[in-house]
Amino acid sequence: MTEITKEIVAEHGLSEDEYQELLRVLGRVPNLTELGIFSVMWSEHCSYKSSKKWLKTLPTSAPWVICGPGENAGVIDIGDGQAAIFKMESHNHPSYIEPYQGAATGVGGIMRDVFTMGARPVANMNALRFGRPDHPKTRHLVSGVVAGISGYGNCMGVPTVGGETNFHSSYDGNILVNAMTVGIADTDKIFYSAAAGVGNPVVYVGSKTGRDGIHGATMASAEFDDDSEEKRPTVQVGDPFTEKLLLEACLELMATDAIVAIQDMGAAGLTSSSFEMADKGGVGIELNLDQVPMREEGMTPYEIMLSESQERMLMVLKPGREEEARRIFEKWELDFSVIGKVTDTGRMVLTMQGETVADLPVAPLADAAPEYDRPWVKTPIQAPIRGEDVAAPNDLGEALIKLMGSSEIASRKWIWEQYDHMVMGDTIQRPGGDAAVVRVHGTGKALAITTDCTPRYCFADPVTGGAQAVAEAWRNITATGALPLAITDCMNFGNPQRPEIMGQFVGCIEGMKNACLALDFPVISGNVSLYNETNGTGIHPTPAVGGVGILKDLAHMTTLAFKEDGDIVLLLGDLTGEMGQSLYLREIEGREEGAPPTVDLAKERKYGDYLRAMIEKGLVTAAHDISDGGLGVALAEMALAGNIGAELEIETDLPPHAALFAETQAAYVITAKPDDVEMLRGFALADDIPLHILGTIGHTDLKIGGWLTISLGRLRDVHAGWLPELMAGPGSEQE
Amino acid sequence: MKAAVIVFPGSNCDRDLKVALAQSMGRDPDMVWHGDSQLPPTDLIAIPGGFSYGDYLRAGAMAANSPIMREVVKKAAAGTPVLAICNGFQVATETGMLPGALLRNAGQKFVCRDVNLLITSQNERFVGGFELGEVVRFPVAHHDGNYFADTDTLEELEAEGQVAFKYAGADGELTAEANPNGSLNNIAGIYNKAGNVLGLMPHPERLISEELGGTDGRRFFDHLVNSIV
Amino acid sequence: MKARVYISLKNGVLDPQGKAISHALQGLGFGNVLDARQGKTIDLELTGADPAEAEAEVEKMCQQLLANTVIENYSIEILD
Amino acid sequence: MKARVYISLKNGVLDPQGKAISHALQGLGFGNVLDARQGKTIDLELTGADPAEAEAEVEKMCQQLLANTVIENYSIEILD
Ligand SMILES: Nc1ncnc2c1ncn2[C@@H]1O[C@H](COP(=O)(O)OP(=O)(O)O)[C@@H](O)[C@H]1O
Ligand SMILES: [Mg+2]
Repeated sequence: MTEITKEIVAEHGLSEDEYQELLRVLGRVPNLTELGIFSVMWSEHCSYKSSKKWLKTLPTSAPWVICGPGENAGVIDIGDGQAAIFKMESHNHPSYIEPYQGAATGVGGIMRDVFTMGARPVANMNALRFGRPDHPKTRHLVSGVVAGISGYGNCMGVPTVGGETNFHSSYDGNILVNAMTVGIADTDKIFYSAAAGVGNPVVYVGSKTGRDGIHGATMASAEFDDDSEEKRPTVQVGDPFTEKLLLEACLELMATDAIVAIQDMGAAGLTSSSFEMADKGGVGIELNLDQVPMREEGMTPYEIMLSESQERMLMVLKPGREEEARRIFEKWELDFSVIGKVTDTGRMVLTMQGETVADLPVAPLADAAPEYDRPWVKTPIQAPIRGEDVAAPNDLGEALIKLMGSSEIASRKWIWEQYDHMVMGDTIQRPGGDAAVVRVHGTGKALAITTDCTPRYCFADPVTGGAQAVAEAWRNITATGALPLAITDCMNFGNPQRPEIMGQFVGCIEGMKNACLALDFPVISGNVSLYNETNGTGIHPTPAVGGVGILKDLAHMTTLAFKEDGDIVLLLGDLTGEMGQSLYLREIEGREEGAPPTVDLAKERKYGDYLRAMIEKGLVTAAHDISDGGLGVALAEMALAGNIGAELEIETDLPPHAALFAETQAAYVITAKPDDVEMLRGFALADDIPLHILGTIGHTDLKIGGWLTISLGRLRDVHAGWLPELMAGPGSEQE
Repeated sequence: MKAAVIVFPGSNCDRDLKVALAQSMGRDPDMVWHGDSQLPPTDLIAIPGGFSYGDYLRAGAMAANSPIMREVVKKAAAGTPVLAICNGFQVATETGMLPGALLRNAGQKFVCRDVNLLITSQNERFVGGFELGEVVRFPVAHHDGNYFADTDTLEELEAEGQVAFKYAGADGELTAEANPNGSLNNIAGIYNKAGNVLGLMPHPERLISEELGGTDGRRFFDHLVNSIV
Repeated sequence: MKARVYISLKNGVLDPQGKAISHALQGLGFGNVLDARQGKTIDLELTGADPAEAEAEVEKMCQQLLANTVIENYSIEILD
Repeated sequence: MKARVYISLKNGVLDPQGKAISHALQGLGFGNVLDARQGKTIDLELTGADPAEAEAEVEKMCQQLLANTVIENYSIEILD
């Protein structure tokens, strides 16, 4: 028996206080397996010990929310007896170590979260943050991550329909890979994780358990292992084929009524899945570890409980339904094993080879999980930068060209062409627009899906940045004509034990909360990833937001592409000329400074609701919100998407570069048929909504009177060229 | 008319193909499990896209050895029309129903996008709905679509009119840029000698309505169904 | 008993992976690389103790599944 | 000069391809297959005539590009 020393406790990431608490709960010294289980349960990842206090402040309910945070994924009602189930999750660290497998298993993990709840995944998204483009590792990481997402998602046959990609030096040593999955289920066929029914069988299905990803504990356990083979891999390898089988088998079993509860084995594998199921159900669980299907010989209880092997699920079945379930899993050539039963003891009892190897109280262990109120300081706010404070460029046209070919704005086609974004036959808006639109199979309605966050805003002003992330997601959904319903989030931050970082977290949450409330856009699921630091430098705070909305009728949908010669271009909203944190400032002036643009949530709501109503009336032929790069970039993107130019005139008191490139919030560019403009203006006037005519669509140049004239060809070259050129350099080869 | 869609573990365009066929046929095709050794009576066998057996070892290799494929090969030899799309095409070459092989894309990457295809031979049953020399648009989505055959086979394919589709520019020009995967002679799809088996990498079932962005696929299936009935 | 199967592309079959690898190596400054070809190995763990029998079995496996003889060559090595 | 690099997954790393191959072989009636692991080979054609130098160069190539040392092992053979 291994003696539990201070070093072993420390290697398990438990603080002195936490270990004392453990002793109190348990009433004795734990054995190594028990210590491993505690360390996992009380890790930041599983216990949310630094973030819980603040996460609780986010709004999570609305009449259409069926299940908020706390389950594997959140659930909303989308009408007609159907629900959308979705969540976003990070796989940052593994993706940095091994980009292909790290990203692939991230995708696999998030899909399991969604189909565990009874949904068929219908769309994947990915929010990626890489270091500066010329960092020596960037190409390798981009190519590996994209190939990994592609490799897993494509094989699963779930379309990857969108995402976002940023490059910034703050991610040089710590990239972010956030994956989101959206699924659809019937509202009366949603599955939860609370175990119930004393005596019911606990069943393991999927892949066998190997020594995959036994994390920080690796060293500790290696020391106590007699056959010290080679150093164990801490990276898991994904097997998308097995996951595809697992998906089909689970959905087949879910069509019966044999399942009482189900939970995927994600991070912390069998430990967290079994504890969560027992804790939620207020029951005990007894597991016989000899029955766990194993890939390798001589695995210890410690290894079995902490393994992060992928493509596995744990279920509680109704009594007597084992054989029926077994037949389904065997048909799909998957392992199936009854490994235990539900008990009324409130304890988790693990046995192996006739011996009790762990015996832990479930509720006390869960209840005693640490929760910290970490000290935090408010992020100092910088002064706004107005147009007048910024020198005018020599040439407005060249400035726009530079922005269109910059790392933040350039087309991501190189990425999404590697993703099968059409499989399942319901992708109505492919990547490249504001939000992806995916039809609900067999109906005339659709989901609009987007991910958004502008980390440089969050870094400059977390409260504004947090609100902006939510507002932009809401706008992107609105721009398609859809009604935004709810969000998931992935809170990526640095070390929470540093008060400045904790202050960023607290600020972002506050901003998000304000926006969610103002926009009726609750948080229904999410994930927190802390300690994203290298050498003491944290990443930009990155609260990635994944939004979902509903289009009740596909007949009323818009895209951002300019449609037809003669359509009128209008600006919905006001140009504020706020230049702080703009890409213009960064790309043209080389400055990352100032306060980010103001987020006026009342205006967001009002202007967005107006736009949606106008789209529904059929008065809008194209719509695109203003974000990175401002009005100029928005216009250029619409022209490129439609392959038609425009002749425009912008009347403003602002300096031209501020009018064109300030990243004004709560604003859209829309187009309409000439005959409909009066109606649009009438509705706008009645609601006191600013709507300005900018000009007319036509020809092959983007022409802004007195300011610039650029051919679409030139715009397309820089916009389309940047990423392929970057990736053509060395280091980007794929396996 | 009756059609059968073969389903392997890892198939993932089976539903899409079913929807496309049903739209044109007015009834659902039969979905046939790879482990079955019998095909229901059918006028058309369709092998869908996806990643049968994860595309492990070689794309299509394991599926080619499944019990149902023995039956499919027999039926094809007896003249039943077979439509093999994407992974289905890979399976068909692995069984020997179609000559050549599909290698890793020249660009190494999975590629998903619309491509233009030149109709390069007249096969009334499969492409009678299009003109010879017409350019149609279907999407591709594959990692291993780089068509290879030895020189003799290639010459024979061309000479016998067995090349069904070639990747082309919008104006029908056969350029390297139009070729998404490095296929020899820009080949996107081929027939067997008898002309009753068509294998192609692009996915006609993905463009079957205006909502989805195009209807060339719809035209393809409508004609196929009409010509078989 | 252990057997190893080597599978390589036939001469004359374009090897995109090999090409990418040599290109990448040259890009990394390995100017001495003239060409690269990628192949695969499959290591099999077999029951039985007769090497000749094992080889015959593995030969059958190659023909039926492991290699695609349209494009690939294979060779078999019985390891112990 | 020719060199061959063998790349295989480290022990304990899941090998989905190998798993599927052994499964498929068993399904085809090769009951004697206990396990399969898939690896790859890279055959390099190099300039220069010094085997020791070549090996040192290939070693660098493996570290920098050819092998993913997080999950893979490699070995080098100089063929002539
Ligand atoms: N990693 C990615 N995967 C797939 N699509 C992406 C990715 N990154 C960006 N995109 C797509 O590129 C387009 C532009 O992205 P972005 O500039 O973030 O849009 P917006 O400013 O409207 O939020 C969107 O359609 C988005 O879905
Ligand atoms: Mg947008």
